Amino acid sequence: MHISDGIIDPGISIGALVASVGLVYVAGRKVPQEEIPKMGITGAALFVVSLIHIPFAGTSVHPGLFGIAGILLGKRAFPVIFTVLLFQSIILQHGGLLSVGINSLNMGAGAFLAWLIWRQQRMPESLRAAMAGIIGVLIPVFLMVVEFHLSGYGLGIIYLFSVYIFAALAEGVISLFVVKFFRKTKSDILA
Amino acid sequence: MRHHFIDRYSDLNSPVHRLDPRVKILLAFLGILIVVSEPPGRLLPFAFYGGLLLVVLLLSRLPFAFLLKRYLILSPFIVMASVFYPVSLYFAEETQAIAFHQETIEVALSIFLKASLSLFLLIWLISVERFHILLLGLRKLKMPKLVGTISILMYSYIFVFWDEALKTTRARESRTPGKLQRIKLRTYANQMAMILLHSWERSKTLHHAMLSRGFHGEFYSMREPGLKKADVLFLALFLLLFLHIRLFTDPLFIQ
Amino acid sequence: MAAGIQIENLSFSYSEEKEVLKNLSLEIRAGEKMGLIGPMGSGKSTLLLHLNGLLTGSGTVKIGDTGVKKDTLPEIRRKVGMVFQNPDDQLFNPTVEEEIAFGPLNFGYSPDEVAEKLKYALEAMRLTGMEKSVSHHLSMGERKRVALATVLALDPEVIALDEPFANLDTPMMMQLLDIINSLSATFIIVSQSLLPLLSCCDRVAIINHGRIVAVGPVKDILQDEELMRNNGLDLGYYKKILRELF
Amino acid sequence: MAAGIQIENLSFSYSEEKEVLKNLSLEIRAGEKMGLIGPMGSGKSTLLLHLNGLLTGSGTVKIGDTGVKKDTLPEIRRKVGMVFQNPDDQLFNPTVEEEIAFGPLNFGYSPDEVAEKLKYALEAMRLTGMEKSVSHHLSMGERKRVALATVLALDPEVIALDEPFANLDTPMMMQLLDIINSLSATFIIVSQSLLPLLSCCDRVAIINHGRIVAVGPVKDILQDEELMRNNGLDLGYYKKILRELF
Ligand SMILES: Nc1ncnc2c1ncn2[C@@H]1O[C@H](COP(=O)(O)OP(=O)(O)OP(=O)(O)O)[C@@H](O)[C@H]1O
Ligand SMILES: Nc1ncnc2c1ncn2[C@@H]1O[C@H](COP(=O)(O)OP(=O)(O)OP(=O)(O)O)[C@@H](O)[C@H]1O
Ligand SMILES: [Mg+2]
Ligand SMILES: [Mg+2]
Repeated sequence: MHISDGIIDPGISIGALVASVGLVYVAGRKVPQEEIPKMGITGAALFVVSLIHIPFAGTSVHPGLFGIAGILLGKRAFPVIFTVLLFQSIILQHGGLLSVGINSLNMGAGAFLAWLIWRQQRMPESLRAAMAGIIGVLIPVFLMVVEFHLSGYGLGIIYLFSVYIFAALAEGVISLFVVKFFRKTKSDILA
Repeated sequence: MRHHFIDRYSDLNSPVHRLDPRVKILLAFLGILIVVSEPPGRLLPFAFYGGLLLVVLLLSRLPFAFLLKRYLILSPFIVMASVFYPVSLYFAEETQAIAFHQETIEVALSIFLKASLSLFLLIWLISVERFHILLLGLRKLKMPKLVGTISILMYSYIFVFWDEALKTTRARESRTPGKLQRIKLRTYANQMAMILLHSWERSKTLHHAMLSRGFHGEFYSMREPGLKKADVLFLALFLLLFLHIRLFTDPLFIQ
Repeated sequence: MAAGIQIENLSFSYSEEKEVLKNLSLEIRAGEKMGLIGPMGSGKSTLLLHLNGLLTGSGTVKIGDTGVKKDTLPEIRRKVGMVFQNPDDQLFNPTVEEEIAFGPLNFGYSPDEVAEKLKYALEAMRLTGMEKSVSHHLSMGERKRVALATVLALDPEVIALDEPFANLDTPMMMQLLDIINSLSATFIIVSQSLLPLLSCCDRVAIINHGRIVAVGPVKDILQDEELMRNNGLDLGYYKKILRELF
Repeated sequence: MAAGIQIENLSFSYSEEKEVLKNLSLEIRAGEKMGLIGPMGSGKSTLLLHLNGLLTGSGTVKIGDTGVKKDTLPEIRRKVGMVFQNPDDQLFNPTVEEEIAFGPLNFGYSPDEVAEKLKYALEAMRLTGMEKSVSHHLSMGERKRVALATVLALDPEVIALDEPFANLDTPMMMQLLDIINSLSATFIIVSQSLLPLLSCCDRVAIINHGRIVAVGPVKDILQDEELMRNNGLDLGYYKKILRELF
C-alpha cells in the first residue's frame, strides 16, 4: 500500500516530504545509543518482510508490520519508517522518491496510534498487541483514502481499499504472536 | 558476486555510471518533480519526456529487456490507480455523471504516464549506482544524520536477516523428515520468530563490532565522490531539457 | 545400526566462478569412523552438506543403499545427523530443551521416547540443569554442546560432525571422544584440531582444493610429514612445542 | 605503542540468577601478551567484552590511564581492537575489502592511508585475491581471518582475541603467531587450544566460575598438572597422544 509518484497531487507529496523530514528531527532527538541497533534491525525486518508478497484479490499484499514497529519503537518508529520507505522506493521502486514523505506520514501515523494503544497498560497484553497490529494497517489505509480523495478521486476509492480489512486482521494475529514469543524468550527487545 | 537483488546493473561502466551520485539523485528527484507537476490532462509533453528518458537510458547502456521487465512487474499498481480514477468517480453519486467523459479519461491517462515515467527514473537510478553510494550521496545532500545512521545499519542488517532465514531453514530441514507434519504451523511460526530474535541478538553484537571500529553514524567510502565540471554540466543540461518541455510544450502545440 | 557412505564423482560450485568440489569420490564403510582434514576453504563443510541433501551437486552420494535425491530426502534426513561448524547455524528453538526435542518430535517418537532421548542427550553433553536456558544466551562452547546433543538425541545411522572439538575444553573433548567411540554409527568428522582424530578415527581423508588427495589409516596419514605439509597440515609445530613443554 | 590493562573488582551478571564475573581483578602490563584460559562458560568472552565497554559491570577497568566509562568510550574504542569468538558477530559489510576498510575510514584516515592499511591486513591474513568476495559467503576459517584482518588494519594499542586459533589450519596459525609476536601491542588472548599460547604469551591467567584462579608465566601454569586438571584444563591427553604419534 504505497503511493507511487505521479498519482496524488504533487502539492500534497511535497508538503508531506517537508513535514516528514521535520518530524524525523523531532522524533529522533536524543536517541540513546542502545536504541540505535534496535531501530536498525526493526527497519531491516520491515524491509525484508515487505519482500514477501502474498497474492490477494488480483494484486498482492505484503505484511507491513507497522503496528509492531510502533510497539517496539514507540515514537522512535517514525525515522525508521521513513528510512524503510526510502529503501523500498530506491531498491524495490515501491512507492516513489517524491512520495516517501506522504507514505511515511501515513504508515507513521499507524505506528504511532498502535503505540498509543500498546501503552494502555490496563488492557490485557494480547488484546493490546492484536489491536496495535490492526490499527497499524487501518490508519494508513484511511489516510490514503482521504489523500486520494483530495487529489480528485471519487469516494468510490473506498471500495478499493476495503480489501485491507483482511490484511489488518492478519497483522493483528501476527503482532499478537510476535509479542507472545518475545515474552516467552525473555528477550529484551520488548522494552 | 554481490547481492544482486539490490543493485543489479550498478557495476556497469558507462559515462552515466561514472557521474557523482548526487547528480544521479538530483536528476531522478527533480525529473520526477517536473514530470508529476504537469497539470492533469496534458498528454503531449509525455512524448518528449519519454524521448529524453530514452536518451538518458541509452547513455547509461542499460539492457532494455531488464528495464522493461522491471517496469512490467511494478506496473499493476499504476494501472490500477489510473483505472480507479474514473471508476471511483462512478461509484460516488455526485460524480457519477462525469466518470467516463473524455476529460476524465485523459486525466486518468496522464496519471498513468506520470507514474510510469517516475517509475522508469527510479529503476534507472538504482541501475546506475551502487545502493550504498546512493545513500552516501543522499547524506551529502543533507539527508538527516539519523536517517543516515539507520540506513547504514539497515543495509547490513538486511543481509543478517537473509542469512538467518537461510540458516534456520537449513537447520530445520536437517532435522525434519521431508514435510513437516503434526506441528507444521507452529514450527513455521516458531521459525519466523526465531529469525527475528536471532537477527535481533546479532544486530546488537554487530553494532558492538561497528562501535569498536570507530562507527559514529556517518558514511564513508573508499572512493569519496567529488563533483566535477562534467557532473554539473550533465545535470544542468538534462534538467533544462526537462524544464523546457514542462514550460514550453504547450504554446507550440496548442490544438 | 550403521550405514556406509558412497560418494562418486561429486562436483559442486556455489557460483560460476569457482568449482568448490571437483569430481570427488570417497567411500566410507558402515560403522567406520572417518576423519576429514584439509586447509581452510578446501571444501570440507561443503562436502558434509551434501550428505543429507542440504546441497546437491552433480555426481552421486549414497547413504547405505539410498541415493541422496529429492524424493529420498525424508529417508536420508532420518539416517544422517549433522552438526554444523557454527552452532549458531544449527540452533533455532527458544530453549535448550525444545531444541533437543525438536528432532525426535518431528520424527514421530512418542512423548515418553522423546523424554528419554532428551534425558540421554542432556547427560551426554553435560547440559543437565540448562534445559530451560535460552540457547543463544549460552557461551560458544555450551552452544556447541547443545548442537551435538540435538544429533545424539536422534541416534542416526550416520553422524557428520563439522569441527566438533573447536571451543570445547579438554575434559569435554575427551568425553565426546568416548561418546563417539561408544556409538556404532558411521562417523565423518571434520576437524582442524588433528590430534583428537587419533583417538576416534579409523581412517582419515585429506581434502585439498575440492579433491581427495589421500585416504588411509589415521596414524599413517598423520605421520606422513611430507604429505601433511604439502596439504597445509603441519604437525611439526605441535611436536616441537610438546618437546619444549614436557 | 601499547597500553596496560587494569581490571579491579569487576563483577557482572547477564541476569539476576547468576553472577558471571565475580569480583575479578587482573593486571596486564603495557606490551605484555597475556593468555586467558578456562573451561567453557567460565566467563572468558564476557570479560573481554568489558575491555572496550561493550559490557559494563561494577568495578573498574582501565586501559592505560583511561577508565572505561561512558564518556571515554570513543577513546577506548580507538585503543582497543577486538576479535569476537564468532566471526559472524563481527562481519557486516558486503565485501571483504569494505569490511577491512570500515575501521580506518571511520577513524578518519585519508584514502591513501586506508589503502595502505587495507593492503597490509589483506596480506597478513592471506586474503589477497578475496577482496571482492562477500564476507558471509566464505568458509569459517576464511571469515575468522577477515575478522582478524579488520583489527590488524587498525593497529590498536590493545588487541583482545577470542579463540583466534579455532578453525585455522596450522600454517595460518603459525603465521598468526608470528604476527602476534611481531606487534608491540598489549595482547589478551582467549583460547581453548592451549599449545599455541606457549609460542606467543608471556603470562597466562586461569579463569574459572568468573574468578581468576591463577596467573603466572605461561610454562609454569601449563606445566602445573594439578592446577590445570582442577580447572578443567587437562594437557595430559595431548601428552599421551603425542607420545603415541612420534
Ligand atoms: N555460501 C557460499 N557461497 C559462495 N561460496 C562459498 C559459500 N560457502 C563457502 N564458499 C566457498 O567455498 C569454498 C569451500 O568452503 P567450505 O566452507 O566448504 O570450506 P572448509 O573446508 O569447510 O573451510 P574451513 O576449514 O575454513 O571451515 C571456500 O573457498 C569458500 O569461500
Ligand atoms: N547473552 C547472555 N545472556 C545470558 N547469559 C549469558 C550470555 N552470554 C553468556 N552467558 C552465560 O555466561 C556464562 C559465561 O559465558 P562466556 O561466554 O563468557 O563463557 P566463555 O568462558 O567465553 O565460554 P566458552 O569457552 O564456551 O566460549 C555462561 O554460563 C553463559 O551461559
Ligand atoms: Mg568449514
Ligand atoms: Mg567464549
